Amino acid sequence: MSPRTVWRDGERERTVELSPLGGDRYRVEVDGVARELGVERLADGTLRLTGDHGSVTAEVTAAGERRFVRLGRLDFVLERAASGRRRSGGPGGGGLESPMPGIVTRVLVAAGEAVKKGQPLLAIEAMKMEHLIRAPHEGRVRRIAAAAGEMVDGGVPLVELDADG
Amino acid sequence: MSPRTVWRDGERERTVELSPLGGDRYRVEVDGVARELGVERLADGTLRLTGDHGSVTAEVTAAGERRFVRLGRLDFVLERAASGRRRSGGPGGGGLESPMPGIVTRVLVAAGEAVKKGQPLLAIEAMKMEHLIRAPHEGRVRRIAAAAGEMVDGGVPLVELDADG
Amino acid sequence: MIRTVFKTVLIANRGEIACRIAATLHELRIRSVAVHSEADRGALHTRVADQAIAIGAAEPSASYLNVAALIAAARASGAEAIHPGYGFLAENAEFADAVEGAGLVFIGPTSEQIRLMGDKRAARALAGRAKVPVVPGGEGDDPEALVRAARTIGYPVMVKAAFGGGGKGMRAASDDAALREAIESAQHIAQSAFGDAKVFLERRLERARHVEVQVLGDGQGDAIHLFERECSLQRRHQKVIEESPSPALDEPLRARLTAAAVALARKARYRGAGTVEFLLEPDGHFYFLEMNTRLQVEHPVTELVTGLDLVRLQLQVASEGKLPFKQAQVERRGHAIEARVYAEDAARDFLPQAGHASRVRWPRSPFVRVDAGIESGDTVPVHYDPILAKVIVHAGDRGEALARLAGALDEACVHGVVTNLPFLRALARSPEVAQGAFDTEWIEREFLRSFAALSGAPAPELALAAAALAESLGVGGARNGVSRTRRAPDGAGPFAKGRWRLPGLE
Amino acid sequence: MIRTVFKTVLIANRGEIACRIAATLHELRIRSVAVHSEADRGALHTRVADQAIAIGAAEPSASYLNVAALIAAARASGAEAIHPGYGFLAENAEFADAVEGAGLVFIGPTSEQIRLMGDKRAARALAGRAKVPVVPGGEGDDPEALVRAARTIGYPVMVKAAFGGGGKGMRAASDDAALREAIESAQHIAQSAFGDAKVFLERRLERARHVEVQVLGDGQGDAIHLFERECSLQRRHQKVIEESPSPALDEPLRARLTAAAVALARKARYRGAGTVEFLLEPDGHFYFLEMNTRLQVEHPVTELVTGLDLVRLQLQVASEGKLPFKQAQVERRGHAIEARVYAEDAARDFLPQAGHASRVRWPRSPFVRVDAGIESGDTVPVHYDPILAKVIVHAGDRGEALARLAGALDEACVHGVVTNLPFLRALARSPEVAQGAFDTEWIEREFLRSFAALSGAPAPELALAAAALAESLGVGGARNGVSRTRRAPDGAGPFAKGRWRLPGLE
Repeated sequence: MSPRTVWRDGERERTVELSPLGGDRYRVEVDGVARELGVERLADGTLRLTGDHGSVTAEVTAAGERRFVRLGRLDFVLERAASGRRRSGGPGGGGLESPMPGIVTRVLVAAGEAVKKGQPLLAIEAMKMEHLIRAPHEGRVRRIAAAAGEMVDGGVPLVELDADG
Repeated sequence: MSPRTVWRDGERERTVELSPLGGDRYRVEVDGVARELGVERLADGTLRLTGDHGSVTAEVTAAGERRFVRLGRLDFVLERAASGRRRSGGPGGGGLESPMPGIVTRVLVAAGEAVKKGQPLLAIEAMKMEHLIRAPHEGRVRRIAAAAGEMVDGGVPLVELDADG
Repeated sequence: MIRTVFKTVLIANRGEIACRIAATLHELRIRSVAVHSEADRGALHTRVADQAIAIGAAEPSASYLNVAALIAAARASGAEAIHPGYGFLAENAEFADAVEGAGLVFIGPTSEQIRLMGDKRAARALAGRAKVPVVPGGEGDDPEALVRAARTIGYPVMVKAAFGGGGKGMRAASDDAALREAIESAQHIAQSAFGDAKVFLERRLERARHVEVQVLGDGQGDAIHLFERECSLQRRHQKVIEESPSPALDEPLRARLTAAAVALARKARYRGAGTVEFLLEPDGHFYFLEMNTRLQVEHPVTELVTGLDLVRLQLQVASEGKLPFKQAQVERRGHAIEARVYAEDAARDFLPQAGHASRVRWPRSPFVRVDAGIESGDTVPVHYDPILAKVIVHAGDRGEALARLAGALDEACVHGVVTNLPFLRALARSPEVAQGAFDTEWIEREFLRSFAALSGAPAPELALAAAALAESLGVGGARNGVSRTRRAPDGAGPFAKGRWRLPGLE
Repeated sequence: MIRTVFKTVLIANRGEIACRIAATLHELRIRSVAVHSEADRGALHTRVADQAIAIGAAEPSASYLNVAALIAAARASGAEAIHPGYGFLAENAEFADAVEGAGLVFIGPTSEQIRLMGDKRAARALAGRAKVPVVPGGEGDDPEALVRAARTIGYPVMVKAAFGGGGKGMRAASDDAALREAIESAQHIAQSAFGDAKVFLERRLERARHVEVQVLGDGQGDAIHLFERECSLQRRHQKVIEESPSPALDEPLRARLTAAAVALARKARYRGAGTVEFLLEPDGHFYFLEMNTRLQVEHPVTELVTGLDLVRLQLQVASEGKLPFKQAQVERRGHAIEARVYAEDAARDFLPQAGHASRVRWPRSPFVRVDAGIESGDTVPVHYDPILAKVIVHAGDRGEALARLAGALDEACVHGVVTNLPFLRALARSPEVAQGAFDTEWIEREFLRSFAALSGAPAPELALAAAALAESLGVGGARNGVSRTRRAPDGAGPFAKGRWRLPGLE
């Protein structure tokens, strides 16, 4: 358990360090910049954060690694990251995980097959929209981890691809 | 733990006996009359009860001994009773419990004082309305269990009254 | 889009009205500042506002009636104006003075106007000068003078506190002896409740309706009306269901009634939104009752029929000092009805209720509006007015509106705190309400009896079954009190299929 | 109060539209029967109905498109009529036939009318006979005949599937070669999506708006209109925000457009509620696009400006076979706007989202209506249309309505499933939307870029702080991942007060 947590905010990686100051006071350091905040828990799991000039309610809801954060009337979605490690399925990864929960409708390649960069590997459908998973680079399919008709969650590995053609 | 439960429904006392029949089927006997019901738990704690000709959703919320029951669009409030025992504060009791949560505003008698039937003993206020607790019979105040300014829950004993004048 | 001079407004209230005011402020991009007592820490009105400030202990006198704390909160938050809502300090002239004295804007009339209308005898006198009929009555500090006046105007009469309101301290009397007793009692109550023992007399009107007119004045002598509200469905002088238009007015009578209200508002050079209350006799005669110098609880019915946002209009008048449109531009459409959801047990003499409202669901249907002060999980404290929410509907005509109201009330669900919803549902479906055949005493004179019969009926077996099953399955927060492994007796016991009432299952 | 012949109506749909239909049924005291797939067991639409019947597996083909199961459910529940909602089987002539064949009433037009309007070429021909202008175009099964037609009407052209809809299989082409390719592709998609490869051509209109007219026909040749809806704010032919009235029409143009729609509905002897869609060029020319023979997603804006309940009107026409009022009795008031809340991640190419919506709060303000299909704790399944709710506002004028919409969208909160709420909020506050200066391609051509810049901005530090604090305190369902006992470093580390953005705190 480390007091330092790492978060993904869109393309960014951001860090938070919390230090309780006693009572309901916390020193909170975000990306190296610190503030003191009062933190009050309201009955329904809402937090009231108090700064120098007022307070704002914050509602945080976890869904897997995702955190839905509402500050007053502003909404943000963050992702909890293990310190330093990036998830392979994010924009920085190879795109071979399911980008959304859905149903695999078509498997377009077979294990062992050589594929070109951009070649469709697999189709996943959710809410009447089809999304193609394409090869991020030239390579050879090592493994197909899903079958047509299968329902998958978001972020699940679907295809493993070796870099060598 | 008995499969037989006793409930207060207004002035009435009613009994329910449950017998699981396996799967989601139950035999339910209310006041000696039995039916078979299918019982399905929905995600939010709602029950779907299925009879011979359809199903209805039931939402039950406990608040102390009270049960708020919503059947489709009909609402009922029942009270869980220990088998056979009646609460003293109910319509059958002496009325010397707080009838509602509120603030004791005035204590009008002292311990040891003789009181007439109907005499105001204590005033309790909630939501800008004052309610007088009156002596249900002639008698002598044994004990006053609340002080002016005190906040009390509903059903809390406030005054003990001996029957002999 | 209106441009007010206000960037931040403090709402000196709680519950549904504070939430409702915050909604308009947010829409106008004005920062809203909520205040709260210790008992309201985390309450809905503090969550919907842009900022929340603690102002004192749970007792109203320490918080929502605490003028110094409210002014301090306004200063700390940088608010330029204070909206008082209704109740609490909304009609307190000293508060209005204190607000203006602190250099802030009081969103409401001038303190002089509050003071004038707070003195019911002065208000009656003003109405007389505006040629608005008042109930025949009498004044005087000497009880015997009042008795003589009663003989002149004719018994029965009502004794009312000069600085009272809401029916408090009001007494009826049918002869001299009863009147003398009533005066003494009313003076006593008036002294303790309003700090002034003065009382006055009015002839008691039989089977009268309560019809009020929403007015809006610019504070410089111009005023317009936003039509009437019918508020005769009352229990102990507390309104339960209100509507607009009134089923008791035809167009000529509506024209005379609204003209009288506007005449009074003009005579008072009234500023902002106010309500002129009248008693209407079955024969069509109407009499000025009093003027409320605040936003009314029942303002939404006026909003729905006119399409206007009254809080927005209050802000506009407070900000610009003029009316944003002319009388001819105010049109009404259809029929609106409001039902007040109170935390009170209608089956047990309307005892007020409090506690944890663990499951709350308000209706959400076309043409249904709900102004609510609580959501699931909120607490209803014992210290304040028991109003939880208002269910308001709009429809093409009165019959449709009543059907819509009944449907919406069915959809509403509050678990954890007993409410008057069963009472409201019964009212919305009662034939007398459908016919519009009621006066201010009809609920107590007739309806309560039929409601008692209804609420005393046993719950259907299925409700008992649900309660027991929920406990057995451990849902809804009840302990598991039933063994789940016990086998069913083989054909044993009485089994008379068909003897249960099974709503929805047969 | 209308008296329909129906005592029980089955709703052959799910989500927000099933809930909305149930509300009107309940108000009219008609029993509502919901149907649900395995994935929708316990869904909101099953909870608000009087009865819920399981009809099959999660895949639409096994449940909501399963005609036999729907008819069986209607029979089992004793329903006399079926309301199809929108989507699924709402515009399926075979379903309408099957319903009527089973002796039930299909709440909608006749199957012949559905069939006629489903064939876009036949609908164009009918419009021509009704003297309603159609987009210049060409037909024919031979690609080369279409190429010749394209040269006559002039490039660019659109290739559309004859039995298509919703933009599926639609292709634009600017020259002969591109057109041949587009025809082949469109035929292929049309064959697989609609079971018929037929396509046709239309001249591509530049910067056109989508304006549609709500009509209501009695099935015997009479029809009226309920004014227009402006639906140009689209992304990939999917409407996002709709409003009424259209900011692009003046009264003479409105009169011509609505008259054209009524002429078409009369020519078709149309029965029930329908929508005649037009493309409107910047110069004011309009062309018939297609007629939708169902209740539209965006019907609430018409309801708010006219004060009429369209589902109720559908039931009345289906029940009585005549129109309940005349054209002159339909009046509009103010301005209404709807925003569709979809489960899609606007910041990530609008990828559809699904999952557990653990915290849902819809706005509840005066003049704000929400038609919602989910509440807190509900699941958004992957199998169906991603629409979660519609936020609809009504106001005196368009500027007020937009401010109200923006405010209402701010109040909406969905946690657990990513929605397009940030996209809708940005749209509602965009200057082009305020000016009404947009066409059907404006969002994709211009707005998406500015939205990307907005959504790519870093979250304020306070949001990160809240996420970390919630985890540390164990609220919101996150694990406690932070030690709570560690001491603060004494003055160590960078501490640059004021460098945080603190919405609400400074």
